[in-house]
Amino acid sequence: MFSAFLSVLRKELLLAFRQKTDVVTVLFFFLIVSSLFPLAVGPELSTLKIIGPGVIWVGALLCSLLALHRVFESDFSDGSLEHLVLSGEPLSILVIAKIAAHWLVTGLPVVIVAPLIGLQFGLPSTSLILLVGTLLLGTPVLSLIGSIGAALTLGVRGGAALTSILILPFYVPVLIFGAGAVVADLQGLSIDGHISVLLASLCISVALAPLAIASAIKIALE
Amino acid sequence: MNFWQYSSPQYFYPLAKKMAIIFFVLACILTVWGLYIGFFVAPTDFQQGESYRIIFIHVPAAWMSMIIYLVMSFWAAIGLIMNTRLSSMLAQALAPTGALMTFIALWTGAFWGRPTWGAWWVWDARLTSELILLFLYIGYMALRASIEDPRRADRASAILALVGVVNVPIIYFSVKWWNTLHQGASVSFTKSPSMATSMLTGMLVMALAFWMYSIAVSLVRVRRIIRDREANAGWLNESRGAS
Amino acid sequence: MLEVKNLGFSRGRNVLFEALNFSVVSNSAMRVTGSNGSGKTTLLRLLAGLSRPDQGMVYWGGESVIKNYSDFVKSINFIGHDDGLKKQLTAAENLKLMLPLLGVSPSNQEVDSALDAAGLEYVKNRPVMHMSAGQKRRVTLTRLDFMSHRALWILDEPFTSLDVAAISSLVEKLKNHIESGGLLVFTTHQSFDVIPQATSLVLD
Amino acid sequence: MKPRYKRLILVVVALALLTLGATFVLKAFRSNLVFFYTPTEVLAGQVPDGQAFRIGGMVQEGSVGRKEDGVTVRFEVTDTIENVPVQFIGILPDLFQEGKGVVAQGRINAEGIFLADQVLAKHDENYMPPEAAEALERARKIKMDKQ
Repeated sequence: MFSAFLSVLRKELLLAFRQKTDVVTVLFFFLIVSSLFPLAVGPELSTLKIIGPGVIWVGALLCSLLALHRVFESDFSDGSLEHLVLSGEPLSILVIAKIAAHWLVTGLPVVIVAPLIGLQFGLPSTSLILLVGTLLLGTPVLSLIGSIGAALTLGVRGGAALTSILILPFYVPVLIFGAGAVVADLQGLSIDGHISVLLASLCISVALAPLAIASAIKIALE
Repeated sequence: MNFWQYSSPQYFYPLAKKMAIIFFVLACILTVWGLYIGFFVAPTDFQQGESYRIIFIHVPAAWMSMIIYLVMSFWAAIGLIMNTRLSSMLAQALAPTGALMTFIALWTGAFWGRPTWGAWWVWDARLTSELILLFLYIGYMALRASIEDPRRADRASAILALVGVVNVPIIYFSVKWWNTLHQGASVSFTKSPSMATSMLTGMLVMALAFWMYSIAVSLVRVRRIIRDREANAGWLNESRGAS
Repeated sequence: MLEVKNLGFSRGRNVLFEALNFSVVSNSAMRVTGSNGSGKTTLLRLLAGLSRPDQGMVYWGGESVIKNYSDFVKSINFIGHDDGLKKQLTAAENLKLMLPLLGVSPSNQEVDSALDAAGLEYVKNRPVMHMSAGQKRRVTLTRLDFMSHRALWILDEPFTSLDVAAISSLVEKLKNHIESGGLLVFTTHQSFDVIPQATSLVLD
Repeated sequence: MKPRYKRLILVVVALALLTLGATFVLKAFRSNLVFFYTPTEVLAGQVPDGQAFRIGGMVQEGSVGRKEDGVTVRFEVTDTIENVPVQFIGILPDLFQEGKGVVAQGRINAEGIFLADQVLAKHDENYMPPEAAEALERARKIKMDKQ
């Protein structure tokens, strides 16, 4: 079980390494989208400081959405997805390996770049640390929930747009509490509640999302 | 009579027609009765005046929006686990009515909020989670519509519906869990209703009317779905003359 | 023994087959033929437990393949329409990362020599996207060398895109498998009887 | 490892994660994720400094008054323990009444006056005819007089 998990993880990472442009595209998308807001809203730092955490979180959310359709789509069309089922190992474990790899190459870079964009919005250093922290907790949840949508729409026409419709409602709590934590901290409020919600959604989505994804994949393969 | 035979579309199809007619008639009677109580019998409210009367539409619609989602997920799950066609069709038939109820609840809520709270819309937990419910219904219907193979559509949308079930308790309990602008529940299982009797009667009659309407319209819809999906099964052409 | 009892499957309104019954025993092979869209691939996917039948069931050693799936897959070799090769990776990388998932972990030398034996020594370190269809098919078929011990081989169009030499070497491999007690189910468009001892199932 | 054991391990891990998730959910409910703050919280400094927030409570009886300009309204929000003065320019919702619920959005100034941008009336889940409400009110008064 563990060796199968590792071989899936290694394969995904090697593939991402061969296709660096995909990773770079997502990252540039994040940078550009987040930089559009100061241009549109105006350069006033007090305004930017308030909208900053929200903008960065929405940017991270859109990046996650942008990268999602790649999680399973190419594996579905070239037959690799069948191999996951034919391995006889629990599909949900292999699914976690794929999502972990996906998060490492699309989610983690965004988390690392986020403080740079936070500086553009004039966020103080404590907020930047908190921003990285909430993104570290929240972006894996986005990848896990998003993969449910990606698996449900495998091989469906208009899959990418459909995935967004299916998944965005489920992103809302993560967005509210992720960005909310940073804003609350900026206002000198307690953030225990926000962090608890993020941790709870991480635990619950790690436990349940792979099951939903595994059954969605089996349905798509039939 | 074998009760289980009605789990097959073939036997359910004619039964659904008879039931739909009965439920439609009941819905009409109850609506007239409920609206009569609501607008002529129930007194003016001591704090909200006449504007509270929107409660006779708003509360039943909001209840139905959540109940229909639960029922829809239940049938979808049965369809997924037991592989029974009719239950998936029922889930499919319920979704548009659920979306309509959610929409009505949001819309009448806005019209109620403006005169009482002083705002069409606020981003509090009850309102936001009800809005998400509308999006869930839309997502469910969009997923169904874009998958050609009905069997796959049944099962994929069932998974989506089940994932969305977490939202229903959040909506219902949001007014208890958080300090929301939206008031708490007037009717609950644990305490006696905090409403005047005639107001409560009006609301419950309207809720019953909404139930009847939802059942009737879903039955009509399920008949259309059966017609579409079982078009090549011989029994449909035979029974068409009869029903 | 592979047994199919009362198997039925339909796609949408299109009934592919109904009440299908057959069995394949050790030391024997079955060839599934039929026109395009007759359900050959679907049947093979049902045999491999990748799809669930609408009616009936597939049994392996007397047990339903769906029920004991993780045991069942350990005794089959399924090669489908899609080869599961990643076009950005080389043939050797593909095999080295794919095989552990399927339950065997060959060394680098073993992979290299299997690819050499398949006549791919000059292209084995090229990304798969620069290979011809026949070369890709050969890469896929080398999986059989690593998993030859598995009893039931289910191959979908194994001869497609292969040249004469590759076909005869594959036929040799398949015959060896049958003679050493294996079972084989395959589909083919080829009109000639590549495996003469195979019984024939015609879908229409 | 037998498939049965694998499945068992996975189920145990999933259940452990769900339990952990549930404890975090419960923890979240105990902390204050709120739509509005009460006057006590405001005076204790548990609110955003220099930022907009919402304050909620009852309108203090007899506190509502208008300034000379005729549009500026002043009233006090109370949670029966503490009071916070609120100033608002604009039209109040119909249900705004002394002794009833209110939620105001705005920020607090240096003098400790809450400058509201928006005032929302929060009504409760009680619905009754005016006569019944009067009767209740009379009963309450009598009870209080006796005390």
